Amino acid sequence: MERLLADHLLSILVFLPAAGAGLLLLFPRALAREAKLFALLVSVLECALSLPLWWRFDLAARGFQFRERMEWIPPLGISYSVGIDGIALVLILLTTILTPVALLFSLSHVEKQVRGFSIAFLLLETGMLGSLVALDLALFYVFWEVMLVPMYFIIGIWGGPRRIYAAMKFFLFTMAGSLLMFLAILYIAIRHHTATGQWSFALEDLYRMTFTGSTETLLFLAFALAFAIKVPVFPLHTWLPDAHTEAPTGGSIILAGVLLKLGVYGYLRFALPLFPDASLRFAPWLGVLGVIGVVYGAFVAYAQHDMKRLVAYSSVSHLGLVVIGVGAFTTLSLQGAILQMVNHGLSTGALFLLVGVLYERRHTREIDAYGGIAVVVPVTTALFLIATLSSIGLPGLNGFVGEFLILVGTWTSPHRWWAVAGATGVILSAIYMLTLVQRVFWNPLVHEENKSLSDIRPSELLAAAVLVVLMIWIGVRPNDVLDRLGASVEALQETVAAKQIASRAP
Amino acid sequence: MTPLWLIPVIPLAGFVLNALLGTRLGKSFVSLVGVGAAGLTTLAAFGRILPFLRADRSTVVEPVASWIAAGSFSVDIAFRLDPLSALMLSFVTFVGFLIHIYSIGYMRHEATDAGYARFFAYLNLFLFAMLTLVLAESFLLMFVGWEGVGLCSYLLIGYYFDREYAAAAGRKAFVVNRIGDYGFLLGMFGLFAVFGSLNYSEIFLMAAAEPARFSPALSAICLCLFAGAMGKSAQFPLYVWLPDAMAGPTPVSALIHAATMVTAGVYMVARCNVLFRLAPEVMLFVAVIGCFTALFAGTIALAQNDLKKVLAYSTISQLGYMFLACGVGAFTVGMFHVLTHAFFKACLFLCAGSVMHAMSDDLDVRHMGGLKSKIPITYATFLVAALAISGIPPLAGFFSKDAILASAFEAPGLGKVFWAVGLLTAGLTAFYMFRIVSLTFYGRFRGSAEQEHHLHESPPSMTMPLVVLAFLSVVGGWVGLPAVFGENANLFEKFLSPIVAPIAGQPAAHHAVSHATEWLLMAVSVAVAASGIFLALEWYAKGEGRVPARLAASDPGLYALVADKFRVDELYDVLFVRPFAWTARTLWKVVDVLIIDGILNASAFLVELAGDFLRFLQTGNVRNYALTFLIGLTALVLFVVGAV
Amino acid sequence: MERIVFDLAAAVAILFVGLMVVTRHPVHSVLTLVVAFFGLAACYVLLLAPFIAAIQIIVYAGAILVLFLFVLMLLNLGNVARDKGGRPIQTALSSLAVVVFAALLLGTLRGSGARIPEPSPIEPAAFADPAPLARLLFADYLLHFEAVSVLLLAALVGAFVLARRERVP
Amino acid sequence: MTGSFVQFTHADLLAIAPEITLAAAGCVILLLEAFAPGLRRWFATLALAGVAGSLYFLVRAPMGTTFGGRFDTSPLTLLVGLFLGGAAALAILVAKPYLERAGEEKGEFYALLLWGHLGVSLMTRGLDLLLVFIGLETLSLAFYVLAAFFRPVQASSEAGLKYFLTGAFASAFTLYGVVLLFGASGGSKIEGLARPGLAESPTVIFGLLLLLVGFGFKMSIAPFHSWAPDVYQGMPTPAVAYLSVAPKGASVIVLYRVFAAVFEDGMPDRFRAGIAALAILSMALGNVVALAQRDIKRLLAYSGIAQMGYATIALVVFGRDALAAVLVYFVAYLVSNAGAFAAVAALYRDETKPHPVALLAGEGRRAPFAAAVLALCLFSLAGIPATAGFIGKFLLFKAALESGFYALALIGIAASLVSIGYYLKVVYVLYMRDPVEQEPPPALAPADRLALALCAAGIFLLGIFPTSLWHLAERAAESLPLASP
Amino acid sequence: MIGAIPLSDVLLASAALFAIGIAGALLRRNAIQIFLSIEVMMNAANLALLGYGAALGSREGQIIVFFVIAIAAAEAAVGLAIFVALFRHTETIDVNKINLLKW
Repeated sequence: MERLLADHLLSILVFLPAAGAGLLLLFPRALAREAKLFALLVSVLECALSLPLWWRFDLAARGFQFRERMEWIPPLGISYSVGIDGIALVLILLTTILTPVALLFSLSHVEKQVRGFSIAFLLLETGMLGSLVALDLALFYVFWEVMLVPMYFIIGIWGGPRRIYAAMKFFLFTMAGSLLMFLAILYIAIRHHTATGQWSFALEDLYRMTFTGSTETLLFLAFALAFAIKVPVFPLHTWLPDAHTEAPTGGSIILAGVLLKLGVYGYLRFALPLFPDASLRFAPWLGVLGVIGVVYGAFVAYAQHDMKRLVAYSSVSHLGLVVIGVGAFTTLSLQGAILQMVNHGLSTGALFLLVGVLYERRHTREIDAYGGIAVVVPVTTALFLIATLSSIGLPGLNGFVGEFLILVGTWTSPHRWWAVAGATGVILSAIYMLTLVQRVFWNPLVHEENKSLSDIRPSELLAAAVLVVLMIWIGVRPNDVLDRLGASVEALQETVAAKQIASRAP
Repeated sequence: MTPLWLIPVIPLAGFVLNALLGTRLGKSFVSLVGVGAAGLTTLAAFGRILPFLRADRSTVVEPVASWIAAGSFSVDIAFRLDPLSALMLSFVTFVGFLIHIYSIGYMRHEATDAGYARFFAYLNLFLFAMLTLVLAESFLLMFVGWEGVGLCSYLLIGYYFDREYAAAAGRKAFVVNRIGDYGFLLGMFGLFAVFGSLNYSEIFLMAAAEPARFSPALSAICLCLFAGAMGKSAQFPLYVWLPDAMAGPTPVSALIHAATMVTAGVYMVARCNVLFRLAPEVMLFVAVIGCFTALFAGTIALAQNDLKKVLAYSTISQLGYMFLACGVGAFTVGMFHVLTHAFFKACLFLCAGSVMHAMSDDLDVRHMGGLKSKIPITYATFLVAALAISGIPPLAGFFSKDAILASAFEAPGLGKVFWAVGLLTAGLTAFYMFRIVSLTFYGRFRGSAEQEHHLHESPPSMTMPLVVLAFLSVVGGWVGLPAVFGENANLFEKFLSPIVAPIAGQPAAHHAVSHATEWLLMAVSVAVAASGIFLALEWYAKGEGRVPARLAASDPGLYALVADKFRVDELYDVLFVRPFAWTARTLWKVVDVLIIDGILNASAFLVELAGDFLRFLQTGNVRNYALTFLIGLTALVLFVVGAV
Repeated sequence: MERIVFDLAAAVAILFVGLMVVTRHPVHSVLTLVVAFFGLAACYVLLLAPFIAAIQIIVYAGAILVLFLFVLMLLNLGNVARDKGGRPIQTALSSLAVVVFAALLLGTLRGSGARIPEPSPIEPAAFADPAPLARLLFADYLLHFEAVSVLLLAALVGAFVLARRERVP
Repeated sequence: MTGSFVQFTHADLLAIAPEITLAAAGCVILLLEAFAPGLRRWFATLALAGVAGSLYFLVRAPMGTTFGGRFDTSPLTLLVGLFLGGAAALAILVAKPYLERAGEEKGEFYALLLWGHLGVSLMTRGLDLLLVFIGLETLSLAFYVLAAFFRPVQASSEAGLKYFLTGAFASAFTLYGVVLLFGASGGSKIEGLARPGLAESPTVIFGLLLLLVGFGFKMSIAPFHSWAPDVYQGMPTPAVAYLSVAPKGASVIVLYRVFAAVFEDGMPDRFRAGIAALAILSMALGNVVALAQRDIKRLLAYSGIAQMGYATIALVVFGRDALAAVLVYFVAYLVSNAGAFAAVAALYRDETKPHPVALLAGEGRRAPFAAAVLALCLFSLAGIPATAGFIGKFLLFKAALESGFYALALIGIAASLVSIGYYLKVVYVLYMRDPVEQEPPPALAPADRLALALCAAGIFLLGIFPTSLWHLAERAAESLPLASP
Repeated sequence: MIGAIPLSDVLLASAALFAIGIAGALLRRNAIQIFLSIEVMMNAANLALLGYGAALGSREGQIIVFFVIAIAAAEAAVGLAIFVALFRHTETIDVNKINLLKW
C-alpha cells in the first residue's frame, strides 16, 4: 500500500475522483445529502493525498518528478505518461484545495439533481488534474477536452437564468480553440514520425523537434489560440463573463480558480517549449494583449451592475497581468505569473464564494439590490473585504507578491513599458473593487429585505476561512511557494533557450 | 532589550484580539486591549530609543526572516533603527498612545460594542502599519506599512460606513493614495533595476559611493517615489482626499491625518535624501510643489467654516512647508517640522474633537462663539497650539517654521521666492488659525438653544492628552534652537544629521547665514505672524466679522471660488471621474457586447440561418431527389471526365 | 444487311420508349414499352444472344409488364394519375441535366469501341449456342445463382408482406 | 453433357457457410412464422443465433479466395464481417422490444433483416462486380420492404416508396457502371480491372464514377443523400440502426476494392479532387442542415451524412493507413450511431408518430440510462476524447494530414465544430429542459438495456483502448493492394 | 468482332435508351411510369452488355444480362407491392403529392 502510494501517487490523485464518481452512480437518487457528503469526503481525501506531493517535492530537481509511464496506444506512440514540476505542483494543490471548498459551499446550496452535481464535479476534478499532470500531448488533449463535458453540465443544469447560452458559448468557444490545437498536435506527431521513424506524442520526444518559419508560426498559433481562449486573453474573453455569471457558485469557483489557469499552464508547458522562436516572435503581441486585458478588464468591470459579472471581468484584468508576466518571460515575471495564478484562484474563488453567500440569501446579484448590509452581515463583510484587499494586491496579502514579482520582472525585461501600463492595474482594481464594496456593504441600508439577511453559515465560513488563511499565509510566506517554482521556471527557460539555439543552427 | 520586530507586532496582536473577540467581550475589554497594546508598544519603543540615544546612535538592522526570494530578487523582513526611525518611532508611539487614551472618552458614546471594537482594532492595526513603515529596512517592507496605513485610513475614514459621504471619502482616500503608490511602485522597480536590491543600506551606500553612475537614472526614480509621497502626504494635485478624510472620527483625523500618516511622505523623502540629492531637478520640483501647496491650501483655509476642514487644509499647508524644506535640501529641518507639527496639529484636532463633543457634533464655526468660558481647558490648549502653529516664539512651531524659512532663504536659485511665499503662508496661517479661534471661543454663542444647553467640558480622558500635547507644543521646539543660540544649540540637527549621509564628490553643503540675517529673518516672520493674528482678532473677535463680510461682498466670485476650494474636486470630476465611467460603459456596451459578441453571435446565427434555408432543399418530392442526384453525377462527370 | 435490321429494331425500341415517356396514360406507356421490348429482343438476337432474347420476351414483356398492367388495373389508375405536367423548374433542370449527361455518355462511349481487344475468333453459331452458357452459369456463376435465389426469395417475401390485405387502416 | 459440371468444392462451402447460415436462419424464421406463429417471441433469439452462427463460420473460414476467385475471405472481410454482424445483432436486439411495442412483431422482419445483411456481406466479400451488384440489390430489396414495413403508418409506406424509387434509380446507374467496366475489362471480375492503361480510359473513369455515385448513394454522401432523412424518419428505427451503419461501411469497402484494383499506381488527381468535393459537400451540408432539424431521426440522418463526409476523406487519401483508419472509424461509428438509434427507439413511446427532439425534454431525469447512453453516443459522434468517435476522427485526420490534405482536415475540423452545436442541443433538451410528456417513458426492456450497455461499453472501450482494434484494422488493410505512405 | 453489328451502333442505341430512361424517371410524376423508365434504363444496360459481350466474344455478358433480368423482375415485384401499400393510404401514386416526409 505504502509503495503503491509512493509509486503511483499522481495516478491515484487523477483517478480517485473519477472512481468516486463511479461509486456515486450506485447511490440511489434518494440519498441526496449522502451523495453530497460522499463527494465532499472524496475531495477532502484527495486534498489530503495531494499534500505529500507538497513536501516530498524535490526543490532542487530540474526535471519532472513523480514520473509514471506506461504504453497506452503503442502503435500510435501514445503513452500514459505523467509527472509534475513545480508549476504543475502548485496548480494541483490549488485544484485539490478549491474543489472541496466549492463542494463544501455547494453542500448547503445545491438542491436539485444532487447526485449528478457531485458526479460532474468529481469528473471535472479528474479532468483538471489529468491535464495538469499529463506529459503526453494526446493524453493531455484527452483530459483537456474531457473537462469540458462536466463543466457544460454544471453550468447548463445548475446555472442561472441564461445558463444554456452560457454553457453553449463556453463549450463552443473552448472547442473552437482546441480543435485547431488537435490538428497541430497530430501534425507535430507526424513530423516526429517522418523525422525519427517512430510514433510518439511524449512531450520529451516532441520537445526535441524544431520547426521553422511559417510552419512553426502556424503550429504556435494553433496552440496559442486554444490556450488564449481558456485564459482568456482579450478579445477572446467574452465567454468568461457569461460562463462565470451563470455557473452555480461552486462552478464559478472552479472556473475562475482552476480552469482559467490551465490556459496559462498549457502555454507554458506546451506552446512555449515546443515553438520557442514563434513564441518569442509573438511575445510582444502577447504582452500587448495582456496590457489591454488588464486595462480593458478593469474598465469593463467598473461598468457592471451584476456582482458576479464584475468579479468575472476582474478575472480578465488579473489574468491580463499574468499574461504580461508570461510574455516578459523573465525568471521573476514567470514565477510571479504562476504565483499570481494561485493568488487569483484564492481571491477570486473567495469573492465568488461570498457573492454566492449573498446570492443564496437574496437571490439577486444586482449590486443595487444591496447596500449598507455590513451592519447585518459583519462577518461576510469582513471576509469579503479581505478577499477584496487580496485581489487588489494589498501588501501583506498574497495578491501583492505575485503582482510585484510580475511587474518587477517585466520591468527588467526588454518590455519595460508593459510594467508601466500593467501597474495601472493597482489603481484600476482599487477603483472598481472598492466601489463594489461600498455599493454592496456600505452606504445607508435602504432595502427592507436586506435588514433581515442572515450572516454566513458555519459551512460557508469554513470554506471561506480556508481561502483567507491561505491568502495570509502566501502573503507572509510566499517563499513556500516560490521555492517550489524556482527550479522549474529556470528549467523551462533553459529548454526554450536551448531550442532557440538549436533552431538557429543550420 | 526588546527586538525591533516586537514593536509593530504588539499592536498587531491588539488588532487581532479586538477584531476576533472585541465584539463579544465588550467595551472595557476592548479599551484595555487597544490602549494596552498602544502603551506597551510605546514602552517597547522607548525601551529601544533611550539606550539608542545614550549609545553611539549608529544604525541597527535586525533581520527577522526572508520574505520574498525569487531568482535574483530577494527581500528580507528586516527592521532598522537609526536616528530617523528613532525620531518617528518616538512620536508615533507616544502621540498614538495619547490618542488611544483620548479615544476612550471620545468614542464612549459609540452605540454598539461592535463599532467600538472595530474602532480600536483599526487604530491598533494602524499603529502596526505605521511602525512597520517607520522601522522597515527595505523599500518593499516600507511599502507594506505604506499601504497598510492607507488601508487603515480608508477603514477609519469610512468608519461611519452607513453615511454615504464617509464611505465615499474613504474610497477616495484609498484611490488617490493608490495613484501615488503607482508612482512609488514604479520607483521601486526602477531602484531594483538599477541597484539590484531594495534594501536601504545597500542602495544608499551604492548611490553615495558612485553618484556619477546612478544620478542619471535617479531623477526618474525619485520623481516616481515623490509621486508616492504626494499621494500619502496630500500634496497638490493629490491632496484632494485629505479634506474629505475629516469624515472620520476626530481622533483619527488627529492621529492619521495630522500627526503621523500624512507625514510618511516627508519621512520617505528624508529617508531617501541621498537619492534625492542626486536628482537636483526633482529636488526643485519637490520644493515648488511644497511651496505651492503650502500657499494654495493656506488660502483655501481662509474661507472654510468647518472647524476640521480648516485644520485639514492647514495640515496640507504645513506638509507643504515640510516638503519645501526637503526640497531646498534641509531634510533635518523638514523632519523637525514634522515633529513639532505632530504635537500642535494633533492637539488642535483633539481640541476640535472636544469642541465637537461640546457642540453635540456640530463643527460649523458660524454656530459657535464664546466657548472660552464653557470649555476652558479645551480653549487654553487650543490657544497654545494655535500660537504654536502660527509661529510665535518660543513655541514649538516658531523654531521649526523659522528654520524652514531660513533654509529656504539661504537656498540658491529660487530660494528667495520660496522664502517669500513661505512667509506669506505663515501670515495666512496665523490669520486663519486665529480666525477660527475667535469665531469659536470669543464673542457670543451663535448656536441653537439646546446646543447651548448641552455645552460642557470633555472628560479627563480627553482633556488630559490635550494638556500633554499642548505642553509639548510649547517645549517641543526647544530641542532645535537655531544657530544663533550657539553652535550646539540645535540638538535636533546634531542628532539627525547622520542620516544626511555625505555623497562622494559633493561638499556637505552647509553655508550658514550671518547671525544678523538670521535675527532679521526671525523678526520678520514673527512680525508677519503677529500681524496675521492681530488682523484676525480685529476682524473676527472685535469686529464680529463685518470687515471680511464686506470684503467677500466686494468680490463674491473670488470669495465663492476660495470657499469652494477652487472647485478642484469639481474639476477632477469633469476631467477624470465622469470620463472614466463613460469609457467603462462604452467599452462594455460597444466593444464587448456589440463588436465581439456581435460578431460571434452573428456568425453562429448565419450558420443556423443557412441550415434553415438549406433544409428546404429537402422538398419531400422524390423527383427532386432524383434530380439532385443526376445533377451531382453530371457535375462530377463533367469535372472528372469532361476534361478528357 | 444485319446491321440495317439491327439499327431499325433499335430505332423502333428507342421510338417506343420515347412514346412511353411522353404518353400521359400509364396503361398506354406499358403497352408502348411492350413494343419497345420486342424491338430490343430483336436486337439481342442480332447480337447473337437468342436465349436472352427469349427471356426478354417471356420474362420482361410477358411477366413483368403484365404485372404492371395488373397493378394498374388493381389500383385502377386509369385516370387518377393523369399527368398534368407542372413543376417547370424541375422539368427544365431535368431536361438540361439529361442532355448534358447524355452528351457526356455518348462522348465517352464513342471512343470506347476502339479500345476493345480483338477476341479469339469464334463461330457465330457456336457463340449463340445456349449450352455453354448454362455450363458457365453453373460453373463460374454458381454463387451468383444462389445469391439471386436468396434475392428472389427476399423479394417474394417482401412483396407478400407488403401487399397482403390485413389490418388496412 | 454427362456428369455434373457443377463445380463446388469443400473450400467453397466453408467460405460461403456464413451466408448460408444467414439465409437458412431467415428461412427457418419464415417457416415458423407461417406454421408456428406461437414461437414469435423466440424469433429475435433465433435471428441472433443466425448472426452468431454466421460470425462463427466467418471466423472459422480459411483465408483465401474461392468460387474461382470471385469470393474473398481475408482479414479485411473478417473485420468487416464482424462489424456488419455487430450491426445486425444490435438491430435485432433493438427490434425485439420495439416491434413488440408497435405490435408488429412479424418473422418477416427478422428474415428480411438477415437476408439484407447477407446481401451486404456479399457486397463486401465479392470479388466480382456482378456478385457485388447482386448483394447490393439483395440489401436494397430487403430494406425497401423494411422501410415500408409499418403498413398502418403512411410515413412508413412513403419512406418505402421514396427509398425504392431513388434506390432503383441509383442502382440503374450502378449497373451501367458495371457494364462499362465489363466492357473495358472484358469480364466481371474486379481483378480484371487491374490492367495497365485502364486507369486512363475515359470509359473506365466514367464507369468508376457511376459506381462511386451508386455506392455514394448507399453511403448517403451529398449530393446523393436526399433519400436518407425521409427514409430514416419513416423507417422502423431498428432497421435504420442497421441501414445507417452497415451498408455505408460495405460501400466504402467495395469502392476501395475497385479503386485499389484500377489505380495501382495512384489515383488521378482530378478523380481524387472529385471525391474530395463530395467529402467537403457532405461535411458542410450535413452538419449545417442538421442544425435546423427538429426530428431526432432526421437529425441523426444529417449527422450521418456529415459523418460519411469524414469517411469519404479516407477515399480521398486512398492508402493503406487511410483504409485502416476508416475501418476503425466505422466500428466507432457503429457503436455510436447504432447506439443512438437504439436509445431513440427506447425513448419514444408512439412509433406511429414522428420523433421531435422536443419530446426528449427532461428524459435525463426520468429515463437516466437510455438518456445517458444517447448523450454518450452523441458526444462520441461529436468526437469528444475518451470516446470511440474521437479515435475514429483522430485516425482519419491523422491519415489526411500525413498525406498532406491540410485543407480537407481544416474543413473537417470546422464542420465538426458546427456539429457540436446540434449534438449539444439534443443533450441540452435531454437534461436541461423540463419534461413535456406527461407519463414517463416505458420501462427499458432487457434487450434494449443490453444493446445500450453494449454500445456504451463499446464507446468507452474503443475510446480508451483502441490498440487491438487498430492492429486488426492494419492487418485488414493489408488485404488490398494499396500503397502505404 | 463476332457478328456483323458494330459496337458503336449498339452503344449508341444503349446510351440513347439510357438517357430517355433517365428523362422519363425525372419528368414523370406517376410512380409507375417512373419505375417503367427505370426498367428502360436497365434494359439499356443489358443492350450494352450484349454489345460488349459480342464485341469481346465473351459469354459473361449474356450471363450478367440473365441475372439483371432476374433482379429486375424481383424489383418489379417489390416495387409494385410498395405502390399498392402506399396507395392504400394516399389513394394516389403521384409522387408530387407524396411528400409527408420532408425538410
